[in-house]
Amino acid sequence: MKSTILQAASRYLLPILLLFSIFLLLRGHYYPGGGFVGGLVASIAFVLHSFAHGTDNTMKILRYKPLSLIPAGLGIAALSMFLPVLFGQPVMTGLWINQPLPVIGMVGTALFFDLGVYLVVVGVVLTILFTISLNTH
Amino acid sequence: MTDILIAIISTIGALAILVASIGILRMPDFYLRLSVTVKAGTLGTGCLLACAAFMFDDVSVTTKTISIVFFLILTNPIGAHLIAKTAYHTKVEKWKGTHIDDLESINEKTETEAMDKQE
Amino acid sequence: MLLTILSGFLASILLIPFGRYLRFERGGFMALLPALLFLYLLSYIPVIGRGEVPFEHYEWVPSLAVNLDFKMDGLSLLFSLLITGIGTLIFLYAGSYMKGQAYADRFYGFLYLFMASMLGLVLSDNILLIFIFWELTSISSFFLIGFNNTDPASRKSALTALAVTGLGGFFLLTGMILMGNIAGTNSISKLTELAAAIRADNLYPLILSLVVAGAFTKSAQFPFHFWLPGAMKAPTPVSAYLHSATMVKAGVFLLARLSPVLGDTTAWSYTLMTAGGVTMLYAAVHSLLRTDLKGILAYSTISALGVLTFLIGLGTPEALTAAVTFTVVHALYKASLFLTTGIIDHETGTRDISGLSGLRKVLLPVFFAGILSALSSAGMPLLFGFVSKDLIYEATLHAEGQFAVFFTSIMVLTNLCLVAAGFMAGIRPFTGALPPEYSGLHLPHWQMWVPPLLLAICGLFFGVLPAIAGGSIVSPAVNAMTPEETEVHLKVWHGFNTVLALSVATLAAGTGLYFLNKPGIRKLRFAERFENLSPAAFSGRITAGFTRFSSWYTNIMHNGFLRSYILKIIIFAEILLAWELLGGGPVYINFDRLSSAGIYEIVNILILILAVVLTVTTSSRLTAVVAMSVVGYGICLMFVYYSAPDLAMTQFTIDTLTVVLFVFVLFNLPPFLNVANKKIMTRDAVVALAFGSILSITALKALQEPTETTVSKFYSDFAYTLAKGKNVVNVILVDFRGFDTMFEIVVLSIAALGVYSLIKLKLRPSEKE
Amino acid sequence: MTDNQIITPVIVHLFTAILQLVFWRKTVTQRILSITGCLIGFALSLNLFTKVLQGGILTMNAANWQPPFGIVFVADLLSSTLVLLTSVSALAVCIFSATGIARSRMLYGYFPIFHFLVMGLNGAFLTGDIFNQYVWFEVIIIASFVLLTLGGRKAQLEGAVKYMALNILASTFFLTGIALLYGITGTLNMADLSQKVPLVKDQSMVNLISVFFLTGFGIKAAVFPLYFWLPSSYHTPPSAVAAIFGGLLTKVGLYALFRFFTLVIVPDNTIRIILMGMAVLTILTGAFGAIIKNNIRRLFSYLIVCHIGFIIGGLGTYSKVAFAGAIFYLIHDIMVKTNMFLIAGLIRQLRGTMDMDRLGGLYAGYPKISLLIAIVLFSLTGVPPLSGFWPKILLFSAAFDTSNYAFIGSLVLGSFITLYVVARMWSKVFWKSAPEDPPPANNFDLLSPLKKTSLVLPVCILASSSLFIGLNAEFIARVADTISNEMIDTTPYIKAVLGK
Amino acid sequence: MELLLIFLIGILYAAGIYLMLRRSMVRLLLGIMLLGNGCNLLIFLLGNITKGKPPVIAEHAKTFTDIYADPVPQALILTAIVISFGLTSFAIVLLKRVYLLVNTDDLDGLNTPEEEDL
Amino acid sequence: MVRNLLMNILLSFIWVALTGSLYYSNFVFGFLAGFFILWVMNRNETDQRYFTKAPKTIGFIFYFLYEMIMANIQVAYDLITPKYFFKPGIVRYPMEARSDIEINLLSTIISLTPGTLIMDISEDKKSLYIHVMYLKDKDTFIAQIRNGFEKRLLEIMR
Amino acid sequence: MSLDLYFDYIIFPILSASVALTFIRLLKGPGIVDRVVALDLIITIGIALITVYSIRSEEPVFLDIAMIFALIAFLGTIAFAFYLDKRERK
Ligand code: NA
Ligand code: NA
Repeated sequence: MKSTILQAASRYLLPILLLFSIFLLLRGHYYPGGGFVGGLVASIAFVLHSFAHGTDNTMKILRYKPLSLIPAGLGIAALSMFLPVLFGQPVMTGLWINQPLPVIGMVGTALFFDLGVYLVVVGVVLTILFTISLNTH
Repeated sequence: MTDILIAIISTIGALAILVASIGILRMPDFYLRLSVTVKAGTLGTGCLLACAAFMFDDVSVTTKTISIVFFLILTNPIGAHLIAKTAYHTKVEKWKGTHIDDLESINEKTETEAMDKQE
Repeated sequence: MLLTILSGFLASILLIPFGRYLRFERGGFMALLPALLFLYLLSYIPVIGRGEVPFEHYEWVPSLAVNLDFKMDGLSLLFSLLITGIGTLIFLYAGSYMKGQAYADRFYGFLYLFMASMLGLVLSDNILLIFIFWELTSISSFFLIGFNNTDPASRKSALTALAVTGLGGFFLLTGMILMGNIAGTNSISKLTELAAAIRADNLYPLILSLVVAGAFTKSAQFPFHFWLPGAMKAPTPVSAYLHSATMVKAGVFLLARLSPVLGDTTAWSYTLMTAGGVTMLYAAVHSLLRTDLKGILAYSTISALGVLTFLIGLGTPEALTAAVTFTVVHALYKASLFLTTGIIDHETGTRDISGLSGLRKVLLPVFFAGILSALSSAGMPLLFGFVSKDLIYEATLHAEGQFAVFFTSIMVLTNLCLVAAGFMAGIRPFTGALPPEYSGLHLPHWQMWVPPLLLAICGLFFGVLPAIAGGSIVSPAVNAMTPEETEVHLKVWHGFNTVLALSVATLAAGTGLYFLNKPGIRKLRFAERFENLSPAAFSGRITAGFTRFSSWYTNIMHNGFLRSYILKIIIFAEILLAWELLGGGPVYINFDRLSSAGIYEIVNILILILAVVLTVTTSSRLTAVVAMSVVGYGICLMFVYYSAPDLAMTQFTIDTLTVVLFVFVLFNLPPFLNVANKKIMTRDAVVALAFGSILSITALKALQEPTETTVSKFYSDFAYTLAKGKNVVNVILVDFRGFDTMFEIVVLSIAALGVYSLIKLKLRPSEKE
Repeated sequence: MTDNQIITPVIVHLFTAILQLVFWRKTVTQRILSITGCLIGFALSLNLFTKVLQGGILTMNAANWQPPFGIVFVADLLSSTLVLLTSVSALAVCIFSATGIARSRMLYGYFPIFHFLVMGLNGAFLTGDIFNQYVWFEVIIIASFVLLTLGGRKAQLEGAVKYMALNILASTFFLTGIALLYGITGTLNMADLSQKVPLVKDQSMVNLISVFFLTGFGIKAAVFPLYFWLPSSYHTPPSAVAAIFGGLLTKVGLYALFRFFTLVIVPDNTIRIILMGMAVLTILTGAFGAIIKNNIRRLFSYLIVCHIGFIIGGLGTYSKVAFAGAIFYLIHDIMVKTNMFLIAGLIRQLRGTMDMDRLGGLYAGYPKISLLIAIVLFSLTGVPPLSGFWPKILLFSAAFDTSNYAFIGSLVLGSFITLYVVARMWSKVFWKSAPEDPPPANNFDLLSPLKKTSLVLPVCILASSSLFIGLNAEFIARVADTISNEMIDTTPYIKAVLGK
Repeated sequence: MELLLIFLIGILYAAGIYLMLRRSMVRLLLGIMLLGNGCNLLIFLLGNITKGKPPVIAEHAKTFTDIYADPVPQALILTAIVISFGLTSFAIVLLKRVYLLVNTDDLDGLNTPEEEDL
Repeated sequence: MVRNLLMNILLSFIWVALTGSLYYSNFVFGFLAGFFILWVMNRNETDQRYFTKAPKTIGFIFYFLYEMIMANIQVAYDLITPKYFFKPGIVRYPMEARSDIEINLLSTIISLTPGTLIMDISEDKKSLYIHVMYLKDKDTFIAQIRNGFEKRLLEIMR
Repeated sequence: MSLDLYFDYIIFPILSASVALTFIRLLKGPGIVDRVVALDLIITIGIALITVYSIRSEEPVFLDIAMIFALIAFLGTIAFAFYLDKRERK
């Protein structure tokens, strides 16, 4: 289904939604948000794009298969979970950089963990939806 | 002063929403319902968001409300447009009072073209 | 003793898998091991004679009171000598009998396995250890009966034998464990000391019936006897060894072994004597109706086992002496008869006695073996059988009061049939005219005819000099069973008395019966007419009925309809919950703990409920999806109202995505199935609403419980100070309970992979697994 | 005291799976990774097991938060034993999969999901937090869904729908129970719950909650009348998958039942009686089903159900001896049931079918493999002195101690029918001559020696484990005894977790 | 308010179960989703609901100064929601695949007779 | 033009930073002040678009709000009273807007006004099909849009 | 009359009534598009409710939820439109 209006709108909605998703991701530790919602919003951005332009075109923007985001995200999350072991701490213990960074605030393994969650969620949602839409239409 | 302003704006907003809901219930056909609801809804919500901005009197909240309104304005018409278009394509009935339909002729034309092509 | 047993196991473990690398023509050398063991065991005779009871103890599973306790008393010695002695001859015989057979190596392996298990069984002093070996004999028997595994009848017989003895085995196990539990020990020696307590226990009848059931199945007592004739499908050495001389006697052995523990009660005597009496008579009559040599022998074996059971049940020292003697006698002549039968079968290719005659002309030594054994079985004086028959009659005649006559008469009847049966098996094939087709027969390899002849000669030897057997073997064995010292003197001649008269009468009448009884197809038919009433047919009907019931039950329960499964599960939970609710007393509501409701909440909940109802009732799939989204969004608003912004966000996005997903998937689905059956719908509605109500009440009860907030307070207090976050929910998710989150994204990932494979993976036809 | 090595059996499978996702569609790499991962996992869990056996309960406070505030992982003897058995099964199955699984399935993520499943199992055994256990259960469920449907044959999907619906129902019961439990105690840590549950004012609430857990775990453990998903689905996936299912999936439910009803809530009489009734009926149901099935895997499925009854009966009897018996049986059962399905797969490789009527002649054709299989079959039937025999002594004893004759009767019947159907199967599959029109055989004989080994070696591994269990029954009995002690007296567990 | 919520939860469970007892696969799915929602609400309810006080620590504070909603049930529900999303999406796709094979929405069509086994 | 906008925003932030109070009124004041300064500074530049368009934009927003409220009132009145006064119809409206962004803005605005709804865009992106609630006369309506929203919009955009 | 009371007794009831009315349309249909539009309006009113609730409870945090609503609610509508269109074409 082609709609010029939707196509045009998705062109600026995509960056807005992506920006918004990063915003949600980064602020999760302080305000409502976090990796899940962030990831969901990001994937919705791409889903919207695929509605407007077709999944093939969205895949081109993504460049990599969304499936590959899953190991990436899992890896980041797992590593940030596992990193404390190298410092002799139990798995999952929070490690923090002492000084807060501007905008982001305190940076620690929790943030990387959330980033992993974010990537996995994007990978998962897009894999599911795009696989369906590419193989049934 | 602010309180009165807020009271007025919020009343407008709430009433607009009420209008929208009455509209969706009372309007005789789908297009008319859609026509009323999306805008009245957006207006009402916008007003209430404005109230929130006044109420909290905080840049972060104001930017938030502005962006919400912005998003609403951005997205609601698109949804409305798409569903209207679909409804038309799926031949959802128009009210009997609908007296002009420029789209009908266009669609018929494309349909016959498509049929020609098939043949 | 351990080594004695282990050697056999070792040999079998090596032979079964690796035997085929051991190329040999005749397996006669296999007899070396049993022979050595026999000789070694002979060395125990003087030891036992001195009244010593050698004992060995090795720890195995002390926690379960299963230890390798072995005891060599008279009974064990008797049986172990039989096992190894007859075993030697059987192996020798089999070496030729199985010549050229494929898998003969495996055959020896199983035979060794059997021999070792049997030795273990008779040497054990631990009831559970006995059971272990008991089961191993069943298993090895299974493999041996089914050795000709391409023959359906053979397989069926093996299965029947295993089923019957296996079932008995489980009864036995149960009885053994119960006995061990009551006494607090599994050692037979200790159990004997505690015998009085065991017999006095309330559970004694149960123990008795379980143990006896086990013994009866193994020893083919009526009504469990029917597997034994079928077991004759096994190669003849097996029939001779397992199903006449040794394994079937395991049950008898067990009864003998446990008679000091469980015996000497009316229940014990009645059970054993009834079963034994019925068995011996029933089987003896049956043996006359058979035409198949092995069939005759099988039924006469059953009958003999009945005699043994009967005698053990009788339980007097005389009866036990008779039993022990008869065990040896029977082992000797029955093994011999089986082996001669095997030779006949091997040479002529048939076992049907109606077609066999005059074979003495070609198989003379075999004839000698046959006639000697048959006469021994008939109780001809100067043969060992005579001695035992004397003892048996003596025992029955000395039974208490009015029973003596009754017991003696059934015993005479039985014996009379057995005489005839023995003659049919041991004499008939050899007498008369030789059919021309058998005139070219040759005597088989000496390894085949020497063993039966040797066994028969043994019978002659002990018949002439019974005191040798009596002093060295029978007496210690009897003494192992009786608490008091019993003097046993086996004599050829007791003088003229009732017993002698009975013996002679039996022999004469039996001989007469032999000449009168012409087994033929007509008699077989006659016997078959009663087949419907036989335990075999009965068990067949039970099996069939059981299978039908199983089939019916399984199909009712697991009927393929998901909704019926769910219904069963829900009803199950409902009944339990309702039960617990009713038991929990009245539910009260503490209104102080409840919060007020604003109009927007009430409206929200009402809409939610209506949306749920719409989801349930709508006949349009799309409407259901829309209604479902309303439910989701409504819940989302609840989350907002009750201070859960993160939840609201997530619920909302996920709900929206679910709609997208549904829409992606739905559009080429078939129409919504609407099968309306008012009755079923009402039933389901009642079940569902009942569950909902129960759940609501449960939730209400839970709400009354004061809230414990230590954990959530900890999170809230330290979210910022220790975990450096202010959104406590997020801090919980990525830190306090980060593990949940880590693996929930794994769940998501797997789901995505699953969807990917579900849609894209198409197996090639060649890919089966 | 917090010890990272508790979690290593979980982590190693997680990283293996992630690595395999990185090497998506590289089947050779995946196979190597899988076997390496399983070997390391085995070594780690063996290490954990010995540590726990010698030194007692170990705990790890995830993220360094004191229990009951953080998620705690606890390795007591029960969990470390199960983790060890899981590793053995996993190792065997992954070696078998290297040849036994179609390449297409590998291309679509068979191995990573397999490792996720094993990870989930280990996690479920090790966690000391009830909600975290829910998460592990979900990992297990979704991984098993995917493995069950992987390949998308009709039978697979049919089984999967039922499997899915009933398992989700089970999760719902579980989660409802957690909600109620949190509602009345405010905690999720099992040790903490153990202390707080007795303090609940309205004890009838506790009984109600236990029903939810009973139903939820009961479905997963496949007990009567909640077992339906099992015979609906176990005969459908590839045998390697069925092996891990048959060996471990229901066992996780059993584990949860044991853990929950010994540590968290001590069941009231009603629940015990119900458990006992369920046990008896489970045994009978399994036995009845097994008698009429002609397909090897359907037969095995019902045997699984039957033997679950044995174990549940041990729980229902609720005595130290009964626990020991049940745990011993559980240990034996994991090894044997995994192997049974591998054997089914092997037979399938040899003859291309699992229908007993169309099978035959294996004894003549593959004597050594047949004898190997015979050992397993005898272990299954509990022929002494193989592994299945010993626990029965304990179970019978325990049943006699409580005068539970229904249980004894069903144990006898169940054991007997197991023996019978297995012997019948032996007769039909191995003894009987191959039928005239054999189904097109998979070309086992054409496989390379390496591939043949990879199909037979796992059966050997598991068979020798069974032999080990049978012949070292004393060792296992001691382990089972220690575990049953842990169950009867939970103070060491609580002390190890909460430090008080 | 709690009473209303309890009522709603009961309805959600009842509706979920009722739908799962139907023959249609789509209804089965909807039932599962309703049950999931009911379960989440139950967790929420039993964590003691608090109005208008999200568990977010104020800008300049280090801990809560006011009452706040219990964050634990929220975290649990979040996990549960995400998990059920994973399961649901897989189930939805499974439903589609099943349809492609058997061409019906009818669960009763999912009983291949035993002879057609693998 | 963009440079000026950015500059203006920057100035308002500086103002906020200087005063140290982060309330929106302060920001708005900073913005106005910045606008004034920029306007003063740029009086001699050739590109004056920013300074005409900024007020026009604000004017447009108010115009839009006014229209929206009026239209809403009209609909509301119609709804509350039992009788319907509307005469719906679908009209083809030939646009002057050409670029995607212009079309989008126009259609959004038309959509947001009660009584009008974009049904479709022609393939050549030259005309809109608008569903109109109170369609007394087609040409009047087209003229109304052309001289109202579209003209004002294009003034700002171009 | 304070603003709080005004919200409680005027604004909230109006909004609630609106949701209820809209929901009636959703129940009635008749077409699926009507339901979709009703759903869309319900979400919009939801945003309004959240806004008012945020004002009432003095928690700007809730506005974040409204923001997400505003941004992605229309995706559902688009999906339905997409679906109906696809179905029509078939
Ligand atoms: Na979050
Ligand atoms: Na952390």
